[in-house]
Amino acid sequence: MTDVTITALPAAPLHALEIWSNPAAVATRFKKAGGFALPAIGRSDGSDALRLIRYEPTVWLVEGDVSALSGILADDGALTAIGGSVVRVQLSGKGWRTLLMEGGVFDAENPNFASGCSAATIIDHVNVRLHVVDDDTCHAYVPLSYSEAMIHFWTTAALSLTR
Amino acid sequence: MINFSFDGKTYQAQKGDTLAAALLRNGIGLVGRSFKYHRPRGIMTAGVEEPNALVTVGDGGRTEPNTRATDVFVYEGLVAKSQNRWPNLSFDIGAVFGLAAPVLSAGFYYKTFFGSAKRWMFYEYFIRKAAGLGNAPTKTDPDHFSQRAAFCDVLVVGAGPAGLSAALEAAEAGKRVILVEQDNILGASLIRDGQDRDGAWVEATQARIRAAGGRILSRTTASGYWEHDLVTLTQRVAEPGQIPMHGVAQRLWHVRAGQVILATGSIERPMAFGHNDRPGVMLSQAVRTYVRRFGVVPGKRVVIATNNDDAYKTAYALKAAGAEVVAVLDARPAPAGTDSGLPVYNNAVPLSTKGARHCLKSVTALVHGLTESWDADLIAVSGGFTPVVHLHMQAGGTLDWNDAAQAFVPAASRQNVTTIGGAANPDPVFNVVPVSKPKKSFIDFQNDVTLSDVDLAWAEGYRSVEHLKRYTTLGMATDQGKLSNMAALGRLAEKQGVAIPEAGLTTFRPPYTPVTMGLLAGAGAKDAGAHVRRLALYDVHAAKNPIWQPLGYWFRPRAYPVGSETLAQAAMREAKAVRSNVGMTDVSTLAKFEVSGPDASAFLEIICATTVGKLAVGRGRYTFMLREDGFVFDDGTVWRLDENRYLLTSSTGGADRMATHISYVRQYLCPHLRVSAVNVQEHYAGIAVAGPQAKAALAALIGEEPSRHMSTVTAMIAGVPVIVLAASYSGERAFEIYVEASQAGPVWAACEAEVAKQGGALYGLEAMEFLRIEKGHLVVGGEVDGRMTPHDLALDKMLNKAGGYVGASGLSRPALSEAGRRQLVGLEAIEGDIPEGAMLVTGEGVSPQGHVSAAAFRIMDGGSIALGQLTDGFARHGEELIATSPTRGQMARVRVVAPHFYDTAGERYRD
Amino acid sequence: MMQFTCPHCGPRDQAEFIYERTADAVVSLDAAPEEAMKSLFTRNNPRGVDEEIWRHTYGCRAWMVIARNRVTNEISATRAVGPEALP
Amino acid sequence: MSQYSAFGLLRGALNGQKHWQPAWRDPEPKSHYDIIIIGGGGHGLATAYYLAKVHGLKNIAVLEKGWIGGGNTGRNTTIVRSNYRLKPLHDLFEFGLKMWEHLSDELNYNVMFSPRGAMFLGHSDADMTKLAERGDAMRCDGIDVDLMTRDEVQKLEPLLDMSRSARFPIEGGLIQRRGGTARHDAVAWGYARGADSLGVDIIQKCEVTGFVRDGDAVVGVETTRGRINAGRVGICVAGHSGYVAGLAGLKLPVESQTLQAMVTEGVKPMINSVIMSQSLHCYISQSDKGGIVFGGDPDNWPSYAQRGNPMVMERAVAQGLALVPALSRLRMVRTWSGVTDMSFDGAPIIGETPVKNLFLNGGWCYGGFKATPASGWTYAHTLATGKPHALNAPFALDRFERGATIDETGSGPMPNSR
Repeated sequence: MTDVTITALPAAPLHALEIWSNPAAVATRFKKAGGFALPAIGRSDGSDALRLIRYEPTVWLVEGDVSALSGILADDGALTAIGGSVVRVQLSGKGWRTLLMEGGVFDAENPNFASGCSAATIIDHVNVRLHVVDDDTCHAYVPLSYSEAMIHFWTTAALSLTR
Repeated sequence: MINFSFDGKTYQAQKGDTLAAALLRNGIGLVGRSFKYHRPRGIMTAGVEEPNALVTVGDGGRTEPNTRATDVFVYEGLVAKSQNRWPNLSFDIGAVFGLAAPVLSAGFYYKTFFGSAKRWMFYEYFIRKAAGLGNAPTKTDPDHFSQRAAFCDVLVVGAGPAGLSAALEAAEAGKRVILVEQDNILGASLIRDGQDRDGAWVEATQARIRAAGGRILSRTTASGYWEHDLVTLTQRVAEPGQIPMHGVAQRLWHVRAGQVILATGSIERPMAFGHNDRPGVMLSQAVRTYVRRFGVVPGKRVVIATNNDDAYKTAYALKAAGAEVVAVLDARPAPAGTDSGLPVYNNAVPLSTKGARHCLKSVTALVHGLTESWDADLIAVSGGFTPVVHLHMQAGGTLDWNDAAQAFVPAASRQNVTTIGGAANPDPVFNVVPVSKPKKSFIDFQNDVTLSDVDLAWAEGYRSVEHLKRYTTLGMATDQGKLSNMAALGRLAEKQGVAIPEAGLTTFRPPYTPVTMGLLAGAGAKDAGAHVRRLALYDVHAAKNPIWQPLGYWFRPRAYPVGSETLAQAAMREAKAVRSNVGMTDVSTLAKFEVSGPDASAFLEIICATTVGKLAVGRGRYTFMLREDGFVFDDGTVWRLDENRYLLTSSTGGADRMATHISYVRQYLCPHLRVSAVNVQEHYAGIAVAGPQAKAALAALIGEEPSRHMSTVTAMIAGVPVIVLAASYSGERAFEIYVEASQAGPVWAACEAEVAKQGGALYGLEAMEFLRIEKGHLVVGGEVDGRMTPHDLALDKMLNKAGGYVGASGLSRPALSEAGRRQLVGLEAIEGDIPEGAMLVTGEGVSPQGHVSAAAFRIMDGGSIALGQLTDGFARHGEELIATSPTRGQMARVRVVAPHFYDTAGERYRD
Repeated sequence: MMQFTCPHCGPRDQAEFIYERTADAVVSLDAAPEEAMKSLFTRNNPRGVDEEIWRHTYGCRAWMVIARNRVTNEISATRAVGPEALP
Repeated sequence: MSQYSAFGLLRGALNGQKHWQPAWRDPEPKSHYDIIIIGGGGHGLATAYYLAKVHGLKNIAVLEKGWIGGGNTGRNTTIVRSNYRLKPLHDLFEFGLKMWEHLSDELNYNVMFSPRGAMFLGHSDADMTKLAERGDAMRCDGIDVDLMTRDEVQKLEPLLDMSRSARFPIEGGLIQRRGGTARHDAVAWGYARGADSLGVDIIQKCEVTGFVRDGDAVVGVETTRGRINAGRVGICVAGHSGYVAGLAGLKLPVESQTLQAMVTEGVKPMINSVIMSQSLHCYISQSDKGGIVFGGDPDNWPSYAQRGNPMVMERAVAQGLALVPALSRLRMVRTWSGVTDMSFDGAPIIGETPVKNLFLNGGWCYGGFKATPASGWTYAHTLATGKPHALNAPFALDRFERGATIDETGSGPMPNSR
């Protein structure tokens, strides 16, 4: 019946990159150094080595090696490690969109919410950040302390998914 | 054939039968008893408006009382029981209330049962036993209830001809469409009226809607229309009492729609006449539904009473099915068009019925002013049509009066909702003023409200429609007034001598039909919607089988008993280990914020009421925060990790509040500051190591000389980078070790091994509480209760003299520095143990002057001590008081002292 | 349950937002004490439109000012607040 | 006024109950009253009743924009109790609770006050200590209340989930046995009938649209039925206090928020007391008709919409079901919402305003119903004498600027953080 598999991914370094001044200048410096632009809100960009996902107006979630970023930020922003706060949960299979509607309020069934899109929302009372990897995969960034409850919720809900 | 049981007897139903259809098929006329007078009742309708045929369906934890027999589809093994009767449905002792009806008029209970409250409770006991309908289950519900969100461009409610067409059009125009239908099949009036005889059109339309990407939800009721075009749908995945296939009994949909189209049709109205409530009195369209859809003919000799054309269709359907239509009582003065071949009487209205408990025997009517009677076993009634405007009104819409139809129809709405089909254009009717005996003319069938009850309410001054409803209980039954509201309004208008629209209208609120509580709770029923927050080191603790303690949504180890130790014994052993040797504990849940940027100091001096910027790099200090009204609301420590980088800690319980406060100040009040304040509460797991041997233990762990008290260094433990804060809550030399949560396991293990090597122990929250009370440290939620100023807590000397912090203005209000305030004190027992939470009094019968906020025992020396709040307490050191807890029968004589019982000079922190 | 149009995220369900206070209740850090207490302790509380501060707590965490009619819940304007941000 | 009694009902059985008089008159407003009370809810009607009964005033009017008892009096969960931690609160509510015990006789109108016990559940040792602290504070001030063990709680309410593995396990409770519920509409109607019989004019469908000023004093009101002069005017419109006070140019420490409640279909008796919780914000009782009455948190954002909200409702139901799982298959049949005056310390505001002759009674948050008799009694004293009553003195409007707030939960000035 179900077409979604729920897997907790191993811990990975994650950082919050915040820009507090001269955002345009930082963006220019970043593009020059990194080869891609700082993604817009609700979007991600980069590669497996360095991916930026934007959920907030002035903060990017950075996955990967941040060693080059401090120089780019200079005095206009800072990096803060947050990887310990988050459990990355992979939802794979065609059913991930339907699964995310369970206990949710965000339109994950919207076809425009596609690969490279991101959104933060609340699911079953828990603040969850979503990142669409591809048509069959969505990553959810779940607060560590709620990850157990969230995985349990999704596992239970997946059993009863019907159209 | 499908087997089901009713009141213990097994019957057979046809596939597709509702329970009502199946009961009628088996010739069962008496199905329930009314609420107040226990009058025998049968099946009146074929829909969700059914007021009479309420049964309890299912058993065990799936028992659903008050289920409308018209709104449950029979499945194999369905168990139904009648309710509100004793000893049985046919012979119900409660029917004596009917004999007392002349006394039990509307609101009779307001006029009697005087005397003391206890005396009322005596009467009330019997009233409560007689009231209610079914019995609630006592077992736990075994099923799940799902809640799911959906979004669409167009939501169509009702899959009759209008709804189906609208959904098809929208879907084929490329819109995201959801079509909902409360029935288990689509078509609505098409099925009842046999217009789509083989179902071909409905079938084809459904297929086209689906092909165009539309979602069709049958057995789903749009029950609430909320703000901004949010509609809640309740979907019966399994029938009441049925074991669900995938564990989910029902699903609650929260649908956000771009546009809502209501094709909800109308509900047929009964007529008010004498004994219009007995089995055998049915609504005309219901009769037609049973005949056409279910192939059940509910009567052999039928009288039809109508004020409109629609009921003639019922007459033809009955005739075609072989029943005899003995009379069509048409209230309208002139014959309706061509010869119908029916025994039509114009200017004819029903007056009364006769019958037995289970059935109808005859109908009396007034025909052209003369009384006439017919033997009949069924009267099919059509008093007109009430458009289903509930959702439109819930959406904040207004109504217009349609005089031809004698009905309210949808008018404007501030939400994006339109009504189409019969709900917008009800059939014209002829207005009939009831002429029969008001005492036996029921308008609210379930609650037994008659026309004479309305008359009485009017006479007593309960004249607004809301007063009327509340005084008579009209419309308050499980059918929510679907059949009764218009009749009551009509009578009210008649009394007032005005037209119905001037008499008023009650507002419809959700739900349209009753909604199962378990469905509203969803997954939250299991944990109150409050998931437990799990510690990063949960597995490590769980393996030691500690006593757990809730703290906010967290559960933390309270103590780690060894052998047969009690909580108190374990906690005292743990505390002693800290005082005499070394202990370690998990402090991961503390709120933590990393604050960076050139303006970090300035920002923190807004959040904290103490100075921050003067801290040298690598140093930390105690700090506290004020609310804008000047009261202390949290405390913690602040550490300068780098020139432009700080770590701020604050209480666990206040973590979310502090996160919001910091964000508000940062984003709203100080957007110009060059600062980043990141919540790292969960990023870092925290381990505190405390005690005289803590320094040695830490030295062994990090391989270097640990930093001095209130200093911080970074180091490696078990190959993992950590931040070490030399801070103490216990009063001993202590260190808080912070490590990225995902790598906390090995660091904990290394610490635990080292502590064990030193002969130390793990300690939990209980020991921590003992330690901090003895030391006189504050706890948020205890001494810091949101009503204390820095001065009350003796923290005023630490206030930033330069001001500029949140709360400085509030603090300047006069009452915050007047005499007579509660102030922080220490208490030591002279006699007895001090009960936590006890009141501080100067003698018996005197109002308390304070209370005990936290109580403990001196760890090494014994003796009961406590912290408390006492009026003008600073000036009362040495005074003797009583700490009394009358609710627990505990009391202690105490002496007021300074709130520090241990190492007041702070020598234990020094190396 | 309302729907707000977050200036950063677009239309989102109210469940993602938390109400903080009205815009007239903001106590600026440099306000004189009397002025500060007036802001803190008195409200227009109109039976009509007022400006309210909400936070998209479970979304982008940004603060915003929403002009909302307290009777009809009609939202007439939404404005972002906070530090300068890239689009 | 025709006396209500069982005998009267029996007599009515013979005459079709036709002998009853209207419970109150429907008078035209006079041009002048000594005291005008704005708001025909329970509090306003009680105030009028006690002004006439206790203070002997004759020329009083209650002006109601709609129909009496149609505001929060008719939109609450009917709970009556006095178990507050802080002295000014428990003293005021206890004064009221004692009045409830004789209210039906006092008014010759059965308000169905049913002292079935108001019980707060504790879910941890910390909860139990907090409950003991509250209980001790009350007991020391002479108000009876008892701690309950787990077993006692279970005996009183067998359907509570008493398992140790429950998310919010039940460790015990604090019960005020004299607390319970009353029939909300009857309170308004009873006071109205009583006040009317003492000569008070209850004027429905009469909305106040402005105040008539003479210098810095109020001397009357403008209404939809014309100008009415008054010696003193008392606002008593909780939920809309901000709006009405605004007509006099006042800004209050009040934010109006929606509080919703709901009731299930009737079932045979299953809940015996009023169940509340120290950790969860839901309250559960069973009405005489058998419906389970359910309430939760206010919406936590400002609103005059008098409309419910599924999010808040679902949260309250989830909490209730976690406590009483047997409620799962009952059906919620009706919801209602009131507009509450959320004050900035959670306590009511009663007393003078900066405008001469204008008085205020409001800010009841979501706890005003139980105070009806006490509110009316003390407000009548204030309106009659122009001075605070000992019990309402702590609740003066100026306490906010002075800093003398009465903050039961210690959560500060933002109503939404309470």
